Amino acid sequence: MARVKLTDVTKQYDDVTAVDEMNLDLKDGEFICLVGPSGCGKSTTLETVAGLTKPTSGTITIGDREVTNLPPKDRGIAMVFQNIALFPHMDVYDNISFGLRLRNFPQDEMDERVDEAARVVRLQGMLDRMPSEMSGGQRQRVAIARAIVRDPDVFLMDEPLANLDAKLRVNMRTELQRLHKQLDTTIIYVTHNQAEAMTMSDRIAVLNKGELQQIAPPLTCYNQPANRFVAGFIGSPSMNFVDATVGDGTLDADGYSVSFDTTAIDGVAEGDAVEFGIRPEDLYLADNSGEAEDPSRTFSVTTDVLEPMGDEIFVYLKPILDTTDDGGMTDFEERQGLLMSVDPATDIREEEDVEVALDRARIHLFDSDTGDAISHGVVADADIEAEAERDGAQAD
Amino acid sequence: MARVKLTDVTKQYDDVTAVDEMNLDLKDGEFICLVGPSGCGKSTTLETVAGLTKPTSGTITIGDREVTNLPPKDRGIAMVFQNIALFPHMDVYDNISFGLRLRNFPQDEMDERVDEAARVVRLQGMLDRMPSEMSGGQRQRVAIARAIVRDPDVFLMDEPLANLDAKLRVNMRTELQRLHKQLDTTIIYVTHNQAEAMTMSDRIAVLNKGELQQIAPPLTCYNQPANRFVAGFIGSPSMNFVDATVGDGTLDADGYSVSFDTTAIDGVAEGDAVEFGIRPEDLYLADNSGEAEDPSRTFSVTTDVLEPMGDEIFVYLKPILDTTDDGGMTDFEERQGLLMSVDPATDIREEEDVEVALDRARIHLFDSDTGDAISHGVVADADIEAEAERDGAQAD
Amino acid sequence: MSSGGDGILSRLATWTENLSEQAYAYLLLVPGFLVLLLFAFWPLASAIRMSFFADVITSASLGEFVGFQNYVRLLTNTNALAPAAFVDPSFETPILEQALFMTVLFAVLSVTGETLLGFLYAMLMKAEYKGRRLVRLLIILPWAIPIVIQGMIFFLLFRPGYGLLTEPLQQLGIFSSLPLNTTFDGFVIVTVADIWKTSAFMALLILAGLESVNQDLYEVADVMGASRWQRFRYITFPLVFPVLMVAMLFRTMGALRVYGIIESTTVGCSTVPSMTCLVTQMMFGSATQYGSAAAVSVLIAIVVGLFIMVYLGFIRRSNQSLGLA
Amino acid sequence: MSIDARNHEDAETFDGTGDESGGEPGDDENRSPIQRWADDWIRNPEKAYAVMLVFLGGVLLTTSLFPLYWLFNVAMAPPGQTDIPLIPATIDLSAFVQVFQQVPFARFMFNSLFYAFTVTVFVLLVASLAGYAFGRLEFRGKTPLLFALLVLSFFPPATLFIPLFRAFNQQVPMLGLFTLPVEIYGTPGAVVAPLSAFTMPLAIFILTTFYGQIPDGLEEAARVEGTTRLGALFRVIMPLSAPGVATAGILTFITVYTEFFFSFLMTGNSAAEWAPVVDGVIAFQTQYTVRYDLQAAASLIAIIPVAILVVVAQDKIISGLTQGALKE
Amino acid sequence: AGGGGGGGSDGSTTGSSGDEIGGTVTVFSGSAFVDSGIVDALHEAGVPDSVTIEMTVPPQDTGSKQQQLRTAINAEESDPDLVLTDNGWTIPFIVRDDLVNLEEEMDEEFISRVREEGVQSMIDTGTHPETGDLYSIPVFPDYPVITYRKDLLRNAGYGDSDFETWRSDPPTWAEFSTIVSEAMGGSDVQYGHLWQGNNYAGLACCTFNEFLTSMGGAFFGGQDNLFGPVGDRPVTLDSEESIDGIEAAVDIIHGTGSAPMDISGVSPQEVAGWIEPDTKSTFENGSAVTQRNWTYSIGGAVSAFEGTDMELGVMPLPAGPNGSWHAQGGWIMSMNPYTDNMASAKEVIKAWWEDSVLQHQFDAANYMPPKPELFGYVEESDTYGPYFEALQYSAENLIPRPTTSVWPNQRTIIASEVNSALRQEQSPQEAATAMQEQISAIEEQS
Ligand SMILES: Nc1ncnc2c1ncn2[C@@H]1O[C@H](COP(=O)(O)OP(=O)(O)OP(=O)(O)O)[C@@H](O)[C@H]1O
Ligand SMILES: Nc1ncnc2c1ncn2[C@@H]1O[C@H](COP(=O)(O)OP(=O)(O)OP(=O)(O)O)[C@@H](O)[C@H]1O
Ligand SMILES: [Mg+2]
Ligand SMILES: [Mg+2]
Repeated sequence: MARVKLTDVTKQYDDVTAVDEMNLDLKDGEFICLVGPSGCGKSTTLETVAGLTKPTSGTITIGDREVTNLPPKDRGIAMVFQNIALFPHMDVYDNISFGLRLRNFPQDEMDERVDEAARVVRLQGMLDRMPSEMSGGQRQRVAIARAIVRDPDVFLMDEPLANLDAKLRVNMRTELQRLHKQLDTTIIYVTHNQAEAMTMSDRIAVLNKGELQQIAPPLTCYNQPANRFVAGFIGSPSMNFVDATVGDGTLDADGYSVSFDTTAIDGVAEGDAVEFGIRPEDLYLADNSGEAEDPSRTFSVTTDVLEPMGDEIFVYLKPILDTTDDGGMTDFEERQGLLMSVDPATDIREEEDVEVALDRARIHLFDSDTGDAISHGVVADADIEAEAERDGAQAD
Repeated sequence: MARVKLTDVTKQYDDVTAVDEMNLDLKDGEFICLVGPSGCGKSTTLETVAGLTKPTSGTITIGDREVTNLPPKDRGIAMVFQNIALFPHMDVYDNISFGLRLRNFPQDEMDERVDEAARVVRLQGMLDRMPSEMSGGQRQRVAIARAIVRDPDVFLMDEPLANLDAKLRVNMRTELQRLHKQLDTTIIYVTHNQAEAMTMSDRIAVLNKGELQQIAPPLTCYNQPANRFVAGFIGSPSMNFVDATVGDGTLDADGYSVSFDTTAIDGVAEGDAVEFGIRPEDLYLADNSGEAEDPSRTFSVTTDVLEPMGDEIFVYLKPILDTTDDGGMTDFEERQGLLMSVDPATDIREEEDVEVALDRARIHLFDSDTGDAISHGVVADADIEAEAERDGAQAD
Repeated sequence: MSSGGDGILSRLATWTENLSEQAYAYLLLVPGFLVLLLFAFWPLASAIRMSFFADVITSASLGEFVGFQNYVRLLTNTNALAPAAFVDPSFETPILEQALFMTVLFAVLSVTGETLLGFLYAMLMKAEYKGRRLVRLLIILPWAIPIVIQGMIFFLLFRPGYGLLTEPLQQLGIFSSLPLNTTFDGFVIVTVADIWKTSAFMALLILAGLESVNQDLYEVADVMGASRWQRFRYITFPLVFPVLMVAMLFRTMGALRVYGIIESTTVGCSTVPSMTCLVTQMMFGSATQYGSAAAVSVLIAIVVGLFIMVYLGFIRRSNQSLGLA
Repeated sequence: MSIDARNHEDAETFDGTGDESGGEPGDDENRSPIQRWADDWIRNPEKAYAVMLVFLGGVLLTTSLFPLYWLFNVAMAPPGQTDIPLIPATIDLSAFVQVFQQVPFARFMFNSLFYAFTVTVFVLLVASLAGYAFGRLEFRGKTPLLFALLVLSFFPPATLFIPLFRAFNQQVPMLGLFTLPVEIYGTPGAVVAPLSAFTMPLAIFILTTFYGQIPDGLEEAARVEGTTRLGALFRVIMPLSAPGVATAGILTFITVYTEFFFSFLMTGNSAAEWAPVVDGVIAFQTQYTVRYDLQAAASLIAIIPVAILVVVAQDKIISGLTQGALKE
Repeated sequence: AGGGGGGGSDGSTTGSSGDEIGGTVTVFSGSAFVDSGIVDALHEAGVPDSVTIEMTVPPQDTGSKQQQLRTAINAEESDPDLVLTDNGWTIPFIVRDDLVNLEEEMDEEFISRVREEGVQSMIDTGTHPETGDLYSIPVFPDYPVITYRKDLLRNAGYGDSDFETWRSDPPTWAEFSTIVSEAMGGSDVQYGHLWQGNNYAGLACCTFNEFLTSMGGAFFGGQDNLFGPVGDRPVTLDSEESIDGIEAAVDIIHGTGSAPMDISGVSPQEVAGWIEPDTKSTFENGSAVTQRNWTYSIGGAVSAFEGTDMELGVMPLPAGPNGSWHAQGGWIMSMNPYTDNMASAKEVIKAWWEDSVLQHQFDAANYMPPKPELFGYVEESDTYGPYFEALQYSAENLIPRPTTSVWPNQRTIIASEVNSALRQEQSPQEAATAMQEQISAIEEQS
């Protein structure tokens, strides 16, 4: 339970800047998730907090102490490592109790704590196994138990649930949240799992190339991403991005345009090149467009692949202008196709022409150059009638 | 590109049966996902196929050859390991090209293939790094590249995408699928990620405690799970399970009952103890119950926690009979609460009384003792009027 | 222990924890290098100094300062008192009777033999089968035999008349009837004796290297289709390489300083004069030649140093880190 | 799962006790064992390989063990017999008893064991610190220091003897600065100190190599769990380098135990004066006679402690220690 | 030393304790002296009981002993107080003042007694070659003799009268080799004549020197120059006679007939690899007709032949044109100059020269007394009595060891060249030339 503060932390390897001028200020007892693409510096950030690597510059404060130069053992942290790092020469019990033994806990308290930790990670009855005799998930659970058995001020967890199956993951998630509440510990948690980041954290810190992109509560990141990168990174499947130009009260993409009130938004002017983003769930088939908060007019596209997920179906819509098809060598996304999610009960087939609308209230506008967000949601143009007319004309 | 067949494969460690009488028959070029809880024997199954471990009993056939006793190198397989296991003394290029060098590929073809593999896993420009200089996700991608660079008959992949962020994961997924189509290779793929299992595989094999539970196409597993275990395992968040008794044309749970036509289903009789399952997305707020295929009557519950995920909100409904609350020591699930997913736009708050209905067509019935599925979906009782009447009475 | 003591200890611990990596490294090196400084570096320096002073064969003291004269006489083979030629520039002395060449040849042969045999032994010690523990033990035992006894064994095997192997080998035309007195035969005997004894050293080190290779890597290689040889070539060898280099390095240094086995087999320094033979004879013989003895030591060090350079070159080239390259 | 496990199954089959799990029973009975083996090996090249290894090993072992056997033979021969037969005429173990009757051989052994043990413990400790610094830390002057270590071993130990002897015995000031306490000479200290210095470079190099190979992740985990850097060395790195530590230990122990030069010259000749075991062995030589039988018996007795050590240390050299520890 | 096994510890007290009788006197002796009762004999002969005498066992391999002593003295170590050294390598210690000049330290009367009573050649090896001062007291002399199998010679037609004659009038090398070969012919013994021809110190000082001298050759022009002066004496290894010496040694093995005497090859090739223990045990187990070895080998053979058909005879070494010559063996006693207990050590030296001690020494260890007047005691002994005459002849025809400070260097050259001639790797002429060249170089450099 301690405040954690990173001030201008930079970590440079020979030719790579793993962490770049990072500023983070975590409140006491906050649960923060670090997310970002592979190699963006998440693990390195944790390592600087843990004291395993010294930042090239910058300072780190835990509680009231500046710890930049303190050794890990004096920082009051526990850590789950991405590479698990079990002690191969110790059995599970010894691995879990290692930190306690270092602190000369009495045997019975040690037993008690280890049992409790083993229960949390569901490893009861495996305490005398060696790491080499366990499955990948079991090993990872030992690593978690090793961290939670102690009573640190700060937990650092690097992908702790990566090898666990969905169900156990959900369970562990709940257990970790409960622990967090119960112990009131500050937790920095690296995950690649959106659901974890969304549900567990008080705030999400999104990193890219060593730089902090946004730090905000999960829904803020989801609904008001600070820039195109965050928008694309948060949410699975990812937001659709479309290059567009601001017209006269319209947003003109290749093949379709959306009308909106240019004047209601600061920082866009006619002729600007912008990028707009729309999440798959904010695209609607014409039939359901009523569900949208502010449906745009529909336009027609052809379905490509369907991916039924059980609780929804992902529909890949062919790019409006499918100029090239070089055998899948470029992404769907790069080709400006759209991904839509629909209810599994929907009657839809591949290679079918459909009419779709998008929810104008959920359109995100980004600056084409900087990628910074300009606006989240646009409002319909004042001249609604005109649009309705045009809509009607189009529909015919 | 080869058929893979496991016949009665059992692998016993001293005191653990890691794989128990496993029978699998994979068609040429099939993409199969192995899923199951941590420690259920997935990796062990892969290892027996790879030849890294000899099954205690049973035979394995790849193509037309029985390979049970063949060494790995003669089996024509490539594998991505759960523990990644890069060669620490080789740089990325050498790690990836290792298998090619073993086969004395000419340098230029080797370069070409390595470049292509590096492109697929987005590691261009990192070919001369050493494993110790890479992030967790980067290492994993090297491991994948190392497997795909060769041209094996069978791919074995153990959690290949575990350390990747969501976006890269989706990209890699697409790339792997493309590779699969292009090379027409048989792939056995272990994953804990539901989305991967659902979207990539031709069939999913669900394992539990070393035993095969079901092997079927993804949607079959999702919609017609063979037993309670599969039902609970596939789908995230997990299906809700409720203990119930079969009444006279009703399914009586604690606090509410659903009417259905007992006679339409074989194997249930009045008075039977059954368990019924319903997925979160098949629960509806009274307002939206029209969206359900066959909505049941509504009943009132209180909301507990809300988990906004961005594209949906998970609503935890308090158990109808919340008899105990021992401080979160038992799961939500165990306490027979219900989880419902609703649209993010829904206006709902914690600790609110709501009316919900469930989709009768999506109810799964399981034998309480064996857990075997009895029926998927029930139909309304013949005496619809009577029900409607009763409904009306209740609604008042 | 009083709490005050604990306080000091913990303060000390904190102090060391906060040292920079550099300072911490130096701190760790202090105990070792202190011992080495007193009992190795200092006597070494004294000995080197000795090499620049004249021999006084009738006294334990040093003569006047003569610069490199001792070296010159050794390298030009003009020190009549030297028990054998260090090197004979005129090459009238047979190669095996010139200490330098004899020793180098010995080192090359014995280290090669020991490495090959050591690798085989190491494999044998590593593979799992019943009785492996016994085999490990048996392989190591020759190394545990005091050199005096080792010499005795080989002396008894090759002694004239009675030696078990003297006659058969003579009849095969390989050895003379007095192998211990013949330079070539004696050289072979000493080499074989050394290989016999010291292969265990190699084997032990290589085994330790083998054992610390992450076994998972072999699974990967197996699946990749590596044959046994390829597994060895691409995984075992490179991963054991650093250890192998350490082992070979030290064995080469040992072999280039060979002495005990020559005397203890009774082959003797006059039959097979190694470089260290010269040092010992000059230093401990009745006619003490401290200056020349020290000069030979320095020459030995130079020869060894040249060999080590070759090793370091290898290590550097193969991109393996020993910390040195 | 591991390579070893597979070999193990194979090896058991050679001992005739293994199960024939891979084979098809039934038709095995009516074929000759050789056919069965051949068949088995073709299907299972691992086995053929293992057999070859065992065979080769057998040949090697025989040649390498022959001298030991012969030593035993010598010990059985009557005193003064020069002609040692290949197979002893009689089993006569009296030499093994006489060894203890003629000289205080046990004390000689104790002396050497004491040296070996003290030096080994000291060297492992001190070399571990240095090995850790060299193997895992980056610092300026690393290469020169390592090289200085190597240079020490370039010189024949005899070179160092005279100065050391004077320092111990004549109070010649060390480094020109201070003299050693006179009490040291003639005590084990006069042997232990120089031998520690001579065995240390090898130990440092071995440990440097092994410590350097332990993945950082494990040390990091230990430090986060609350060890100091030094604590991580002793609790994680050393145990994980068990093969290396045990090897360095055995090598040091044996080197010191059989060391002749220094322990011989730095001590008196009698067992009570801390003379090493080698003194005990050569005590059976007089000017014109050698009791080969007693020397052989003494040598065989003298290697027993080493044998025990090897047996004990073997368990430390456990296979595949880092297995399952890390995702790399 | 005063403090027991310690070192030169008590520097300040050394002087005073050196003058007082008491403490411990350590004697670097040999296993034969340990537990031999000699300590009691010394006490009985006058060493005060306050002095503890300790006999220690140095490594008996001559080389190592020399090396250990050299180290101890170089290090100015106070232990041992007294050392027994081989008379063959003591002079280098003497000339370097590494031993106490007893002439200066001990009373004149004792020194002159030693000079009078002692075996002259032993006295010589303990005397400084230039000043003539006595540094070492003889402990026991050793003489080489030929032991032979009377039983075999009888079969070959020789009889007691021959045996009688040979005791004081040995046969020539030619005759001797004939006798041996005849005896061999009539029996199934494996070997004829055994001697020590290995490449070792003993070949240079002794066995080869015996051939050389009896054939009229010499290392340095003659017996007078054996102890120096180094550099100022002729090297005569390539003289005609010296080559004859090598040829004689070669012929007795190979019978090439190159030597002026007609010596047939009756020694096995193996002798070029053998030293004392080898020939001793071979002779004792009945595999050879004759053997050249030291005094102690008589005792060995006597007990080995006991209860067998074998009958032992002893004669001096065969003669060449220059007569029959025997290399001087034996040990002498000296004092460590760094001793811290000199007074007591002197008492030990004096007592050791007493008849009772020397007799005890002979009884307990078969070591000859170094006083000719005590030879009678030997003559009366059961073991040695019958062979006394031959021993006496040997003692009267001794060549001293050619010990100088450079002898250790020279002896390795001689041993190695002669040995290679014995193995016929080079001709006697070549060996002689090589020796001449290298020995001269050493002489010049010194
Ligand atoms: N070498 C071994 N000795 C003993 N038990 C083992 C060994 N290896 C695996 N097991 C056990 O066998 C069971 C199956 O392990 P396996 O690795 O196949 O699980 P998995 O399905 O891959 O799990 P995960 O998803 O956690 O990787 C586990 O309970 C594991 O503990
Ligand atoms: N020891 C090192 N030497 C050089 N570069 C390094 C080293 N360690 C990490 N890097 C680089 O620093 C960057 C950040 O690495 P880091 O491990 O923090 O990434 P990450 O965000 O944890 O990624 P992942 O999600 O893949 O684990 C990566 O590009 C990596 O290649
Ligand atoms: Mg990471
Ligand atoms: Mg697994």
